Amino acid sequence: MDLTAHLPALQVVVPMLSAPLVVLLQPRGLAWAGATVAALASFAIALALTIAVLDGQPQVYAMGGWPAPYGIALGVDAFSALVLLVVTGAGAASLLAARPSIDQQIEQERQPLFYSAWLLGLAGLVGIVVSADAFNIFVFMEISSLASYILIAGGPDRRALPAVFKYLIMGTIGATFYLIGVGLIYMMTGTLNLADMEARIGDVVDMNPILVAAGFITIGLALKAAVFPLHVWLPNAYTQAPHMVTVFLAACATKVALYVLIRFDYLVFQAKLADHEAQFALFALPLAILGILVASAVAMFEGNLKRLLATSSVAQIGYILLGASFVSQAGLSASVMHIFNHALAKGGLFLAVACLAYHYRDLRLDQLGGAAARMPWTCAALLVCGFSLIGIPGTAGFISKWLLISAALESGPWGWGLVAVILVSSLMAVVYIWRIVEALYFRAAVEGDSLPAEAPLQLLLVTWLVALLNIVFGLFPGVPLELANSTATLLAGFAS
Amino acid sequence: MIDIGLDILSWILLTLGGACVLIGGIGGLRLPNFYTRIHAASLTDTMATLLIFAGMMLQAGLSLPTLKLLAIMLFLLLTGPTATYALANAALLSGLKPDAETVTDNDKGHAG
Amino acid sequence: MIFVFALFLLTLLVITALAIVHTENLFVAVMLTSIFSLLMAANFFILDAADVALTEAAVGAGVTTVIFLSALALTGEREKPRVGGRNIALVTVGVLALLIIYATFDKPRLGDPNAPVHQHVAPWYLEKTPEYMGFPNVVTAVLSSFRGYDTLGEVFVVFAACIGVLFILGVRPPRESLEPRDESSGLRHHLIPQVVGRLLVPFIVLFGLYVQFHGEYGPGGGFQAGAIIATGVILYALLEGEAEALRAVPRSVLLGMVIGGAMLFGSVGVVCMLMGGAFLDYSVLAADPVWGQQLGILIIEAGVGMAVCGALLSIFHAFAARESLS
Amino acid sequence: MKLLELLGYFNYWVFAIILTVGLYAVIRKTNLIKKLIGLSIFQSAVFLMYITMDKVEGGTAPIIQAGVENQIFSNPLPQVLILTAIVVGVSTLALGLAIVVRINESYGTIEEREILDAD
Repeated sequence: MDLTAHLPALQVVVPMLSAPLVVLLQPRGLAWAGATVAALASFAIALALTIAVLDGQPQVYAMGGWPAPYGIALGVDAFSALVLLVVTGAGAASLLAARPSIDQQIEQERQPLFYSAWLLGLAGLVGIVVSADAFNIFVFMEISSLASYILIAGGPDRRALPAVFKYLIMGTIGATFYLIGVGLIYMMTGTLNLADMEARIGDVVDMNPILVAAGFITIGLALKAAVFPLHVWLPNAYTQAPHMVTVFLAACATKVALYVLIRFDYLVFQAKLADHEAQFALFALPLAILGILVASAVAMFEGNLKRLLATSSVAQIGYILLGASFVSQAGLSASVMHIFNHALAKGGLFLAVACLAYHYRDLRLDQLGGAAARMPWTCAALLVCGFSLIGIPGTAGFISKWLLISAALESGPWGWGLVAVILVSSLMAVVYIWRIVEALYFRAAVEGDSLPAEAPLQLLLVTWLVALLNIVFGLFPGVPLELANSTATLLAGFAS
Repeated sequence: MIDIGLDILSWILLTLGGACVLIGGIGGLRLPNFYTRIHAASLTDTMATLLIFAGMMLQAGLSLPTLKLLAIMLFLLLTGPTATYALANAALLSGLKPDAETVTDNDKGHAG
Repeated sequence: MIFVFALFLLTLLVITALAIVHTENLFVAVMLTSIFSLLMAANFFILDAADVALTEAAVGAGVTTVIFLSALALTGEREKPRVGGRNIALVTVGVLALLIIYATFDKPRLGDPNAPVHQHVAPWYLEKTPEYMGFPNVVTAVLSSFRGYDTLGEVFVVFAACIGVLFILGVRPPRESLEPRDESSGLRHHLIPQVVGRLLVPFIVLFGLYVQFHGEYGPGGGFQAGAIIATGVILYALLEGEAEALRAVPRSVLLGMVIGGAMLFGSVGVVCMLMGGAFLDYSVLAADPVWGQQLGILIIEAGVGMAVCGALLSIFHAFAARESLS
Repeated sequence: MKLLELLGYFNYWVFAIILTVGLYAVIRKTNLIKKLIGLSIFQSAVFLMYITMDKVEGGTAPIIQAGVENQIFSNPLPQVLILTAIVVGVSTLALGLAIVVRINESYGTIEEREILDAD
């Protein structure tokens, strides 16, 4: 076997095995360098996998050489390739920029442990995405969760601790619910491999345990993904985390849980499950709409910049769920596209926040007056990503909003109502982004000097890179759109 | 004939051991205070264990399980009294007086 | 007969769980949790899961209790009663219970040989293990080879917990909480526990090693062995004081064990890849695939044992060292 | 084997009860350590569910003895999964307790109410 055949395994193994080594890199800055190299390598692997998938070769890998239902299989198709790009891209970009901000927030002697946890988080998320085995997903979910608890607990404020404790409790409940669901399915089908499960579930699909399992898995993963009423852990955790950790987690952590949710609901339970459509129409759709509206409304009145953006994440998760809940090809395509675009927009926004936070300790909006004069580049990048979040034409966010609206119109007689929801929430996004802009650009500095004092170049360059990507993918959405479309074909092909 | 004899002997031992457990249990519930109660509890650790294990060893005959049972019995005979000692010692250190007159029925922190 | 016993154990399990929730003394709750784990282990044994029973007894009843107690020593023992909010909790929980009981109605009953779990996948493991591995314990075979990747993931979960605890407790506690330290650490002044304990420690470690290397033939393996050896060292620490235990096995060695164990496991996988197999495909490690499997399993079990033992001890010491600071 | 049949469902019911008792403690208790204790009960219940399904009538632990023909073995797979899950559980617990210890140091309490009031 040549190296390319090993890519799916290497994707996980590279960051995972680098994590223990990073702990050993005690001298100043080395741990960061080691972690960044590993993250970049894993991004390169993700790119290579994506190219292979675009060539029409979904990758399958048998761990330990054991054939599929007996051993653990890894699989990379269009959907996983896209999510892999998001996860490894977020990991690599945030690590690249992380050093100045982390040096401010984490003591030097604790940094090797911190970066090691970061790599573990990356490995866990990547492991979930490439895995084709239900229990294996649980194991890697726990790796990534434990790593994110560690990362968030690194937050400088003491309020990080109760926030992370809440996350730990809710995350563990979510994972355990998922485990119960997997156990019930295993009980009825005798297999853990997702493809095999899908083949065998048809015979038992109307039995009580399978229906209950669908419930448990959906709720468990919804907890992990911070779907609307189960999102209560998210705003605090993201607000209190170290700034760069927020960049990383906000860009990809919840999306991986959504990825598993969509995979389970479409590939494993599929249309064969009784009331499959109803499950979406009655469960996911209202939650998505409520999530979008409530979270956007809350964000409009939020005073802390970081918390505002974290709350808006809950609304954005609602968009992704909304697209998936149409159970149509267009809806899925919009939803998958939004996973990609939201990662770009929110990642860029939080990067800009990290830049601001380099000089502003207090991130309440009324303390940020005059920031545009002091940090013009940072604020400009924030503006670009903000536009993308709203969905202004020419930015990446526009593409997915557009797809979502056209999918809503196709979805049936209620389509206009859904379009109204999307438009109203976009208006709300305009309001909260405007509040940020107003604070940065049009308010006088609270006190102190207003000399230009930009964030460190390392941080700023990565921020601008992401901001530019927002525009590039807004104008040329070719590759992600192609991946999203083939994902939709793949998923909807099963559902219909 | 010897087999039956051994069988009967082992059952006698097992029954006696069971009786010791029962007495220990009743004692733990009925005796008036902490120190007298651990007397009863330690009966379960020592006498009952010894009898039951001897009975089981007779049942198993000369084989590997007997050796294992012997090892477990030795382990229990070592740790049981030590645990009882540690318990009594901890109670003494925390200020509970070994006075036969005191009745501590409502030992604090009891689950009920 | 054994089923009557199982019935009894299960009932006891429920009672213990209720008692744990009911009591307001956290110390009592922790001790009851330990009993709960032990009952659970006995249940697992009745249900033919010897390996799991061993792990639950060592990890659940042993190590977990010690970690809980060392955390309790740093916080408080009493829980404050709470008023209100009961109904919401009861409703949530009630819905959950109904959901599960609803699910039981189509479940295959206990021990049904025609249940899907016994028809698909599992027979393959039972059939192929002697052929591919050449040793009798199927659980070890599945754990370390057929699903070795899960086990690798699990070692990294333990690794994550270890670095997490070190990272989180790596902050010095606030100065004002410093109090003169109680010098009578350990049980040094208590002759009987000390003598008995000293007698037992070597045997516990020996038993741990037996479990480690006998895992292919009987119940056991790296996890159980790591946990058992860790409890042996923790017992030593309780007897002689934490400083003495750290002198015997210093922190750096423990961290080295965790990193080394995880890397050992991972590098076996990489070596397999370099020798032309898939990741963790041990059969390429030797000319004879069966030997290769056995060699690979031996090494990775050693890695698992090292990592688990090192991680549990590092976690224990992180809490215990905290104790001496505050 | 009427008893076995009864026990077959009894195991699942015990699973349901322990699961709910654990979750109740997690939701209702405000003491953070008590929450973690509840969480560990909650996870233990799932272990019971998995192990229950591995049992086969007349089976023994899946350790193949040489020279014995026609043995029935219980299913090894759930056992492997639960071995993993047990260690995952204790890892989460250790991390949770470390956080609780830090909370106690910075807030001086481990009651959720008082922590919320403090900020």
